[in-house]
Amino acid sequence: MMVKTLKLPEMITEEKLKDLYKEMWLIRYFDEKVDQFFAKGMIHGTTHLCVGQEASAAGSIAVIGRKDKIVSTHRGHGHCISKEGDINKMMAELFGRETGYCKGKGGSMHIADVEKGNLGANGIVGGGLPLAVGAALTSKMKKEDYVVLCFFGDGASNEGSFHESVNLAAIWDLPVIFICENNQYGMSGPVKEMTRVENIADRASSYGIPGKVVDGLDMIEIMNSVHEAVEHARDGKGPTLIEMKTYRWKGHSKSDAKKYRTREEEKEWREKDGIKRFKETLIEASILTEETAKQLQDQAYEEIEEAVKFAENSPEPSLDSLLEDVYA
Amino acid sequence: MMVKTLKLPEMITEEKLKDLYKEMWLIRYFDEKVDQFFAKGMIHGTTHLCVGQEASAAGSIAVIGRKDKIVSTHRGHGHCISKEGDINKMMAELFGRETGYCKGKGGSMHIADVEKGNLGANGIVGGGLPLAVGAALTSKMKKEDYVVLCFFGDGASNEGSFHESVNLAAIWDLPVIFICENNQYGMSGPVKEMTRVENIADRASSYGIPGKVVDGLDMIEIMNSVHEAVEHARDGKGPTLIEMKTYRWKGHSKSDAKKYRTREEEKEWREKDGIKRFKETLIEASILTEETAKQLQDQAYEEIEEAVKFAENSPEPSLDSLLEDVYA
Amino acid sequence: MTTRQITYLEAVREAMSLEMRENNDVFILGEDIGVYGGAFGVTRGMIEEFGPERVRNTPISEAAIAGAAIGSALTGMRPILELQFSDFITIAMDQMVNQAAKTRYMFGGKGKVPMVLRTPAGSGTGAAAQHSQSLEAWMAHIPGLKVVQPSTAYDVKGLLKAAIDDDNPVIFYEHKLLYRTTDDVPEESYKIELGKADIKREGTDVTIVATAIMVHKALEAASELEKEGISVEVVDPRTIVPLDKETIINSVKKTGRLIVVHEAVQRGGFGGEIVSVVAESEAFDYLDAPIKRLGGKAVPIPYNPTLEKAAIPQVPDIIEAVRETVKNK
Amino acid sequence: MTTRQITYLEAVREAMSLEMRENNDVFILGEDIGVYGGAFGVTRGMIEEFGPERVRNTPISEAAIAGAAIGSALTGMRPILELQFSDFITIAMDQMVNQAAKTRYMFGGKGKVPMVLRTPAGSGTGAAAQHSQSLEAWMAHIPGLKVVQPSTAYDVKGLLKAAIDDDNPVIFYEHKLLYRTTDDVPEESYKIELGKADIKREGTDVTIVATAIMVHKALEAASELEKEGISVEVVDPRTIVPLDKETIINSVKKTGRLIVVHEAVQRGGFGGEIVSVVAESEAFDYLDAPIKRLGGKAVPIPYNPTLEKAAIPQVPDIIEAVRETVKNK
Ligand SMILES: Cc1ncc(C[n+]2csc(CCOP(=O)(O)OP(=O)(O)O)c2C)c(N)n1
Ligand SMILES: Cc1ncc(C[n+]2csc(CCOP(=O)(O)OP(=O)(O)O)c2C)c(N)n1
Ligand SMILES: [Mg+2]
Ligand SMILES: [Mg+2]
Repeated sequence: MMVKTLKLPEMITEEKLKDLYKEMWLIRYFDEKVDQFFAKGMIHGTTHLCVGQEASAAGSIAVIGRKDKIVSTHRGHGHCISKEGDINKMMAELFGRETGYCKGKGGSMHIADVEKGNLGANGIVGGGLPLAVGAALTSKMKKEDYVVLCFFGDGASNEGSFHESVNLAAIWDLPVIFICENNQYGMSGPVKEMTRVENIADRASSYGIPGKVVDGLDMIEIMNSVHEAVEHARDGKGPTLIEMKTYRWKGHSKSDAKKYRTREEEKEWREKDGIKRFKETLIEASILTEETAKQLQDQAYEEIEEAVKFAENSPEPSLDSLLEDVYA
Repeated sequence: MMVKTLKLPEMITEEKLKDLYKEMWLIRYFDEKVDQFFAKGMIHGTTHLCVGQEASAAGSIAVIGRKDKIVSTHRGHGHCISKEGDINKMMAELFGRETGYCKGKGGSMHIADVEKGNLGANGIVGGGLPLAVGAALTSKMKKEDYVVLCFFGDGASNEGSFHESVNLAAIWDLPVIFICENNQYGMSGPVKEMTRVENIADRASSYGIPGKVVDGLDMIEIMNSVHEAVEHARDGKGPTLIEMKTYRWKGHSKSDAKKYRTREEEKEWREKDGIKRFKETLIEASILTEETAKQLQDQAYEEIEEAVKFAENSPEPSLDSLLEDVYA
Repeated sequence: MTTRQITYLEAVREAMSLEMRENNDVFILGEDIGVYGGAFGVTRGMIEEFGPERVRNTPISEAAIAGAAIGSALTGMRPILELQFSDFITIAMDQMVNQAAKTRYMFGGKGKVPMVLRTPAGSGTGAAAQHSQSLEAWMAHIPGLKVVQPSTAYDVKGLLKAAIDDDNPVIFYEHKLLYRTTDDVPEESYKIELGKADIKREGTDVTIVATAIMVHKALEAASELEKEGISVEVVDPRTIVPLDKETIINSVKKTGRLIVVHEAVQRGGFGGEIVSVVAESEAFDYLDAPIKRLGGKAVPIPYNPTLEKAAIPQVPDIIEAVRETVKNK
Repeated sequence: MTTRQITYLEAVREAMSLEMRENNDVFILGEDIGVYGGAFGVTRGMIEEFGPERVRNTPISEAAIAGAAIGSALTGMRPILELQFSDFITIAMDQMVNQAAKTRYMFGGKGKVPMVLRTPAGSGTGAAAQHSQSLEAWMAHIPGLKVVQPSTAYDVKGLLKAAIDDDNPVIFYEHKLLYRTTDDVPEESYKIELGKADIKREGTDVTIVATAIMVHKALEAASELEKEGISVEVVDPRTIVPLDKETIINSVKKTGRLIVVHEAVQRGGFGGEIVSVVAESEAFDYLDAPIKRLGGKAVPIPYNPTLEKAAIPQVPDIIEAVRETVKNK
């Protein structure tokens, strides 16, 4: 059913909106779970949680299709889930199991689902942008007509790779949408101290492409803006730079005393919770009721619990696998 | 004597204007000479000539002082000469002699004069920008109050190092003036195809700093613009990005059929010759006469001839020197 | 097969052109490779045949163009990236090392990156410290990359085809001073498997393992030494990753003596790997003299031509090293 | 001298703080080194003491911050650059290799670049392929750079002072898993000359040259092997450039056997250099067994902790290698 009361891209049906609501909870519960496991020392390594940032992942990816691709970041669980990621494989990967996305070799920072068009998280800040350009180049050269959503952070926008990549995509009119998830900080560096510009999106003018600032907690605005950029790209007009103002609720990674920000600031942002807001919008538009909302949220919780069981019951990789997969 | 009829920064006296006129000829004759030697195979390696671009070097450096510094490029003979470079040592370096700036170890792309504040040409496109930021950081931290003029090309403005460096200088309010000598091409890549922006200077907005487009063949405009940027920097307000529209008359380097541009275009630009224009301005302002102009030009020619003699009569470096100077 | 003499440079171009005619997924990107023909003229004429979509002039953005190659390879193309000078890998290092080389492994065996990074290496042109390096040892240290160093036009053509056909990122080093050298090269397409050394000259007294331009210097030295009755075997690994250990070890077992020669700085160069492979092998027991390496001096490449030559091994150095190695023969 | 037990991490901080108190030209720059205290907490508390001018938080711009360090060094400062993970040198490579290392030589002996790039290296934290590498061999290959790999808190403090005092660019590798290890360290400032190896344990049957964390694994192996009556000498070069060849060669002449152990990937690792230095030296004639290297497997570092450990040499591997080497003793 098409959505009447909300101005939305055509492909966003009422069913899709409900799915998205659940998806946002999947993302949140996934990362909450991961947080607990890390705290308990049950997961090895490090991780970067996107609790609080669910909207930019879910809303952006909602408006692209199966053949379209995404390039993700170190804070990539949400992107992966939204790009039809398999939460069992994701959780298993975090547990380092053979059934994980990367057979336990990659961990949080390297989860990818090439078949589904997720070209992977990336441990290198800014490392994904050049790859997104390449993927978009294939689309153009092979006339495959897919677009690439390239996610990166505010911190990444100060890497040289950002500059080179956006410029290259611009001059070649490539179908990439550069999506800066500006959560106000790098690891600890506040975006306000790390650049002199008001908005990262203002940098679009350096490349002669459109730039947009979007409320990264407003699903409706996100979907419409990304959709517009996608259409622009499909028309052969090249990239758009979209900045989504958002916030990460948790620390940067495993251990973070969050000394670089105040508890008040955290509270303010938490109150703007994108999931809550989306729920209110959907209820107002009579797409959800409190009850169905609760059901979807509970389903999400259940699925994450299942994923944990799947992961826990999965085997460790064999030692032999160490030497495999280096070369194709 | 102060210059009355021309609006110019205070330190630009009539004497200085005459010196500058001669300096422009020094640059041109130097590079014309080098061109001949290369053509004859008398100089080894490669070189990048700035014939046609004299004004941006001479005009920019005219408005800074002895304690101020410059960072140059592969097309750096002009910058070096303008920063009180010793043409004997320069020519000797090109001949690979022991008396050269680098004792014959550097060649054209590595001429530097650290004592005079020339932190060196650079063989890496975009390689100098981060160094300029560092030099400016010293100025700020040690309160040495010098500014750094950082030259680079239009092509270099697509390197990641450009982006990172300008941003870093901006957020730290460092006294660097980024001067893009836009001569319309990289090696062969036309700036119009390599970016979608009209002016490289427009990129200043990505860093929250002033950007200016300057006629790179107009000495008066160059001096005034750079002077203003220098004052801005000395006031602790940080960097400026200045773009000078100019043109290289010769090919990119030793061998270049110049297939990427038309002879008509070359002719048009040659007609806008910055030296000729400066002469006309100075004659109009009664600072030069045709006669004194001719004298200065001839003196420049003589000095270059002397430099050639110096170079030719200089000894080759000893073989022992090969292993010296790696570590301090 | 019809063969004719063509240059090393022409062999590069021919190999690329043949593949591009065969396979639409193959394309080239790089700085000034269009009408300019590339800094060394390797791609001259190619944009005329293949057009600007398949011979893509890029901005001076080494990180992005490397990434563009990798990303396009990961999604189905087979790009050839021309990096103008091999020294500029310093700017594309993250993309090549942290992305291209590791993607497949990190993804648990999914995805592949079939690309070739072609780049001119070496000194001898007077381009000084930032344009004359031989940095192949860096790349050889990275699991996931393959590294090729052809020494003749014949090898270029066959190895470049193999590199383009390979499903992994391959670094293909072209030596600037070899571009103008000629060789008998078949007109048809052919392939030389990566990982097969070539014995460029057989001999019995000493094995010289030499790479790239040093193969030619070693051969020259060998001809000289023949007059003194010293029989030198010259082994050209052709690819250092994969390395044909077997051919090297067998040669040393035969001759009992080993000299490794490369242009790259000796300290930390790939020569150490070759020495170690032999010292760790059964060939150790056959060694009749200490192994020797000849590599570049521990200096940046200087500009002055005399110093520039002195910075890397030359024929007389090789001759002397051989004489010393065989002195108690 | 008053000594007390402090950690390797504290030794880094203490060495920096002492120098910064002494010399206003010394300052630190890097990502998140301010209130956050750096990714590993090394600079924790320093911004409080020295202020944000001398403990400079930077944007995530590795090329520019490396260049800023170099440029400031060239003009009179003595910067310490904290690179958050040593893998990110891939982004600062041009600045370190083509600029910092070569400036003085290219300029004909003018200018100097007194800077230290400190960076955590190595695997063992589960951070996977892009955050666990040991790339010191790259840097050791470049004339103009010095390369330090301390293994104990005591060495850290003395070597870091030497590095800060040095007028050349020094790459100072800190091993992540050693940060929490403790050692007796004097309170006062002291200096350990770069280029002096340390015999961490004397022995007579076999020499193990080990670097960084492998020093500890070699010592553990040595204790085990002592029980079997095998006497192991453990040499810690501490700095690989300059390399104390003499100490290594003398040790091998004494024991007649050599094993080189490092965490970095064996193929193309610095172990090849050490092997070659010995194989080319007079120690060659003293060798009673083939030399052995133990290095990382030719794979990117995997995430799973069991695989991660298996990717690099462990104590049992060293024990086994020693047993094999001495078997015909
Ligand atoms: C090249 C590089 N530099 C530094 C890091 C360490 N690091 C990991 S995430 C991060 C912060 C990134 O900030 P941002 O891009 O804003 O993303 P966010 O973490 O806020 O999502 C840093 C500094 C890295 N992984 N890669
Ligand atoms: C990193 C790097 N990439 C490529 C080159 C080869 N190269 C030397 S000069 C040049 C063109 C530079 O263009 P621009 O910055 O506009 O300066 P111009 O030569 O026009 O003065 C190129 C591509 C290089 N030296 N360094
Ligand atoms: Mg952020
Ligand atoms: Mg230009």
